[in-house]
Amino acid sequence: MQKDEIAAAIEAPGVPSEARLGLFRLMLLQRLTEERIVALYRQGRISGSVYTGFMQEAVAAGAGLALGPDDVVAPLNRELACHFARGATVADALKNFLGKGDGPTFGRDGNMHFGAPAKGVFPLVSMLGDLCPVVVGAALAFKRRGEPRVAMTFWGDGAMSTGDVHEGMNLAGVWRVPAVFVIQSNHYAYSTPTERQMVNTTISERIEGGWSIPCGRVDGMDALAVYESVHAAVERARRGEGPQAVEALTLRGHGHAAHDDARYVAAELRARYADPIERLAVRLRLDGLTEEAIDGHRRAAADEVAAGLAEAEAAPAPDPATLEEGVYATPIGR
Amino acid sequence: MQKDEIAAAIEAPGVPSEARLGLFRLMLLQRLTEERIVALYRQGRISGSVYTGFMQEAVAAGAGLALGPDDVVAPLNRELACHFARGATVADALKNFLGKGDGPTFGRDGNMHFGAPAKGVFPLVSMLGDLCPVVVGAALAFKRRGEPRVAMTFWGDGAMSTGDVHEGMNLAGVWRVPAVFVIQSNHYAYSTPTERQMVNTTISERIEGGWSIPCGRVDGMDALAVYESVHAAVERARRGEGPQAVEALTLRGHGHAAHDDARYVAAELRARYADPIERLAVRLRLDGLTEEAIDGHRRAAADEVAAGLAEAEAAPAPDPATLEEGVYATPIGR
Amino acid sequence: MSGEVTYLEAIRAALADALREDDRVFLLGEDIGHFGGAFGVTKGLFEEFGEERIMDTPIAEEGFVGAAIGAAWMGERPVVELQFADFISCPFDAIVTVAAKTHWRSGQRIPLVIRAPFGGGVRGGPFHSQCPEGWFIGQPGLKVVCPGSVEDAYGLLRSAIEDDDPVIYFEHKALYRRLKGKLPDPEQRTPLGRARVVRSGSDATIVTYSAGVGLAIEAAAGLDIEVLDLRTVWPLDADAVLESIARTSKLMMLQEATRATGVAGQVLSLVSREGFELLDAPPVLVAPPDTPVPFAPELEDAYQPSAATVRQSLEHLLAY
Amino acid sequence: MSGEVTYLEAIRAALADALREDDRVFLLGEDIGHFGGAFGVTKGLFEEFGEERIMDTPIAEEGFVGAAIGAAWMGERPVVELQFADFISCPFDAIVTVAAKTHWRSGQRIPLVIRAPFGGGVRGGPFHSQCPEGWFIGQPGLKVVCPGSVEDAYGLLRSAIEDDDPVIYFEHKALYRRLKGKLPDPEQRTPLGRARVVRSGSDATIVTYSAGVGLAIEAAAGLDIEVLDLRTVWPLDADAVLESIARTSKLMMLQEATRATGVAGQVLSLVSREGFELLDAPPVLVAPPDTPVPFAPELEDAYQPSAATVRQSLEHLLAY
Ligand SMILES: Cc1ncc(C[n+]2csc(CCOP(=O)(O)OP(=O)(O)O)c2C)c(N)n1
Ligand SMILES: Cc1ncc(C[n+]2csc(CCOP(=O)(O)OP(=O)(O)O)c2C)c(N)n1
Ligand SMILES: [Mg+2]
Ligand SMILES: [Mg+2]
Repeated sequence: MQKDEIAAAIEAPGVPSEARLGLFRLMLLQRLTEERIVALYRQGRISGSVYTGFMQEAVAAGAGLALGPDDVVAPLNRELACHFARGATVADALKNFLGKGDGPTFGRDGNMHFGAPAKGVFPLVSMLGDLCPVVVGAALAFKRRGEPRVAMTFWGDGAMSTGDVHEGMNLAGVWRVPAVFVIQSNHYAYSTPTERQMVNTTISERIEGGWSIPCGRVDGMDALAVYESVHAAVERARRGEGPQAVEALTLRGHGHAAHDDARYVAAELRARYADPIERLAVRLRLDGLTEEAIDGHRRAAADEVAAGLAEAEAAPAPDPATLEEGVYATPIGR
Repeated sequence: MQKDEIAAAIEAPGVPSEARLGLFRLMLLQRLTEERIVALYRQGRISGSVYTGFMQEAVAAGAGLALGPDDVVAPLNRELACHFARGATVADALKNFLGKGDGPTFGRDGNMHFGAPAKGVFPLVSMLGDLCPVVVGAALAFKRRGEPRVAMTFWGDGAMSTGDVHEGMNLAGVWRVPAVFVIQSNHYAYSTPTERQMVNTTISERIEGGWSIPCGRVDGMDALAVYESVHAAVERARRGEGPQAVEALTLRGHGHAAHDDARYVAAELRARYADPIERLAVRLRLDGLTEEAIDGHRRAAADEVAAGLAEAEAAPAPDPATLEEGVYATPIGR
Repeated sequence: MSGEVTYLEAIRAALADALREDDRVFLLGEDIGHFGGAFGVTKGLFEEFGEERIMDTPIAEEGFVGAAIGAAWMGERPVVELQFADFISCPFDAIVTVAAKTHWRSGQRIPLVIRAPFGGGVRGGPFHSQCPEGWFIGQPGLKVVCPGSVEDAYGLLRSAIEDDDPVIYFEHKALYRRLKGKLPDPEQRTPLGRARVVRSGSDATIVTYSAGVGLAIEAAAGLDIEVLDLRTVWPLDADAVLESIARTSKLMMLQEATRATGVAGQVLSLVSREGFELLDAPPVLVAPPDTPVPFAPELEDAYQPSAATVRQSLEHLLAY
Repeated sequence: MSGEVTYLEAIRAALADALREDDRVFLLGEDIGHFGGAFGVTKGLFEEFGEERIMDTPIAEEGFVGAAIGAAWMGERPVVELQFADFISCPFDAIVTVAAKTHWRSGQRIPLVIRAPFGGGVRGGPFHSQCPEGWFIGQPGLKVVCPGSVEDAYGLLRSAIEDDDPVIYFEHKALYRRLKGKLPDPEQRTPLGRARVVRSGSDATIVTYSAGVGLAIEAAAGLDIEVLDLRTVWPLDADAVLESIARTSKLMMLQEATRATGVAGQVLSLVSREGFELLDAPPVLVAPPDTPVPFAPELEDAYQPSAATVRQSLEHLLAY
């Protein structure tokens, strides 16, 4: 697709230019980091599997940037930009994919399974749905202590079918805690289309009707729209209006994981989802940014990724002597 | 409350007189059997705990009788009349409460935890929510085989918060199977009022909005209304219209279990729920039944319960020598 | 409270003292507020501490255990009550996936206690009598404790609440009112991971825990038998087991969990490998058969180890 | 298919043959339809049998395992695929509460198979490498099988599908393409509950299962070692274990599950009690440490038992 065919992101006059550029940077960082990850995986330098959020960067960046400094979040597999928004470096992420000993999980876990919980980012667990109640509990702690903080998590159309999101959303509602749920409604769970997962595929309607949680629906390919909508939800939650949700419509650009060519996605569906990064670029041009300035941001992101990669590659592998460490905060027994 | 203060059950001209009398009998059987159960428990002749459906008999009877001969059902704790509607005898029920060796669970399980699965009644498990997916699977079998049969289960406002009912309802919807869900919306889960369990306490709205399952709302103290509404739901399911639900508004007449005096239930709330049996009796009188005829039905039920009790009491205790039997259909190992 | 208390009251006292001493502590579970819990353990706490700290939950064990993990992440010290330990199959995933593995994966502490009333003898049938501790024994990242005395009911709960790892605290329903003892001192702590010789002896060791402790003592009356109360069943206090059998050379493992579950496998595995030369006789396992817990008194009585069956096995063991 | 097949193809063949021979058999799981499953096990089945028999499910393991139980109640023979065995923590309750206990409680048969791809060596990290069989070992009412050969991959699955009890079938991801063998005959069945001596020997017995079988054979090269493949890990074929150690007098238990989980506790418990006089040396346990499965190759390689570590322990054992 030609750049000039891509519609501009919405005008969103309320979004300050700092945030606009921040979104652009975060999305680029995710895109370029994931490109490196896929390349490293193809070269056999990353083991196991890799999951990317290619083409879903607007949701990850928009939601991540919508959080306030003391807020907390549990990102999923598609939300690398959210980690970056919360202060993770490119090196942090790459160290985790490369299984480095000084990475965020010390080489114990891989790919997107990392966080910085002490800084408010909970490490992803694979079991879909599990993190919904966890952020509800974090939000409960904020409410109990009267702290004006918000806890956020994400899930996909697929995870919407898990018992955990039901229990979590219901608890959030009845406890009226400041939790924000961002739904990556991307037409598929792995190979399974949304229509084979639920009757009404308009998830926002389900969330409002089933759990009485206000749920906006937003174009997930438009970073400014996501940011505006999630930011408003975050602030409502912060003001004590109880849990909030946003359904972002999007589409995975890659397969479910590295081995999946996603042949099951119809070309005409693909055609409906243009590159969110280029879409924001069009808006930035309309905002008055020069092509040079935009390229400068692209280069800066590329440099940041290159530096992060160099740092991550230079990092030490984990020491097998540490194999039995870390299981307990306070070990007992022997 | 005086009998003449009790409003009549709805006219329900479409409900044949056989069904009207059937409902009356089933409700009386549940009431009188449970009275025996409570007495036996007080005398220390029933061990463990006992749960009754006192004052919820209209739902149990109405839903149970709405099923066709080849349909299947998984009743819960409040639905003794549903067991009777499906062919269980008073003796079957009492043997289970008394832990008799030739009872439906051979003395292995107690109280309402029994069924006759070979005859289409699944034995209750305690873990709330678990049976929802089970009946959905039974309904799936009917759909796969093209059989015009329906699978039903019940749950309360409390169990509505479990992940299992979410997963089960969603599967029922997306698979479009002939499952019918009857919700005993009785204001409390144990001591916890519905408002502390969910935001929107109109469960029928939640079920329609969250899971796109048609859900009527019916006066659960009116056996004819329950029967009509559930019967219509069952027939819609049978016709291939997918899963159906009915929310029945009711109130437990006893505590949660024998030890619970239910002091937490406000007297004014209690006053809103008149005896469903007497309510049907008023309608039967309006239908033209004489007082003598009605009393005849009462006596017949009392006789049936007395005979069942005699049979159950005479039944043998389980033989401890059978302790290790029955775990497997085909034992292996040693 | 002062003077004699029951096991149940000791649990309540531990909760109350922890709530008083530490603002981060709060309780959540079904019907634990004004109702005081299915067994009355939390009775009175709602009145003293209010609904922010004694929280009734909807019926959503996976959800509220998950939420407790999230609150623990934020530095709170939640104590969850399950209405019956049997229902721990419902939040199983939140426990083994999130609570157990988060510290190892990230260094984040999850100070969480799950109280689970377990055990039989109350005619509860297969869903209200189970001893599900075996599901968690061996799980890296979890700690599992089972008090068998009033003192430990208090002391283990205080230690569990103060511990920085997730702890499952199995309290025995049949001991709630049966066991009585001195009201533990507010300073009383039972160290996690430490077994205790509750009765010394030299002819054999009974390794047990929870309701097994009283049973072992009863069955051993008049004999020269050592009774080791594991107290923490995972991770195991292996040294205490080995030390005791080094003294006695004979071992009986007694548990209320079915033969092939519970702690027996761990203890016998340990002893077979590291106590091979210490034992003079094959170890004996006294436990219910591998069936669910039956309801009818005739069956449950046959199912449960009794002082008589323990005594009989003990005599066999001594005669070897 | 004919001639040589992989372990994975043998599983697929067993499914296809069962689907062909018995209308009651159908498969359900995530992405098993046109996509053919995360590992491609069901590839081609959707095309042959259609969506009524190869059903894609929403992500709701507790729900679709529950639904499979309901279908089994109605006389169907559902075969569930979990995308990874690790996710078996999610439908744990449906398995242990409903599937396991229904026959005992009511006489109703629940012929259900749950296929669960387990095991490490694929750099899957803590949530895609676990060996969770220990959670189910000892559970009354469940059967648990773990094929370690192409023949048993086919034969155990056919037997499991034809069995009237719920069976959990753990298939090892690392064996999917590594093991090759003759395409099993459609009549081939591996009896449930029967271990098999896959290599005879007289100096020691290695009791193992699944990927441990190949590892044991490799490590035993040149030594006079018996290798016993348990195949069914619950209920255990106790006699086969005891008979083998009666011949060899030495025992190594080898498993990929962590030391304090898996089958080891049961086997060592059995042997300590009933094989006390048969053993000439303390039994040896070779298994990963009690930690989650690490992702980084350097760590996972140290975590997993290898031919070298097994060999070393074996030599120690022989030298005792
Ligand atoms: C409980 C559970 N079941 C299955 C899986 C395997 N799995 C991982 S991602 C995925 C699809 C998720 O779909 P969705 O929630 O829509 O997220 P998306 O991948 O589209 O971002 C599946 C089935 C899992 N991780 N957890
Ligand atoms: C998973 C699970 N958690 C807790 C319980 C304990 N319990 C049994 S009945 C009940 C209350 C149920 O309330 P509701 O669903 O409204 O049914 P009702 O008793 O009002 O008929 C509770 C908490 C249980 N049986 N299962
Ligand atoms: Mg999706
Ligand atoms: Mg209720």
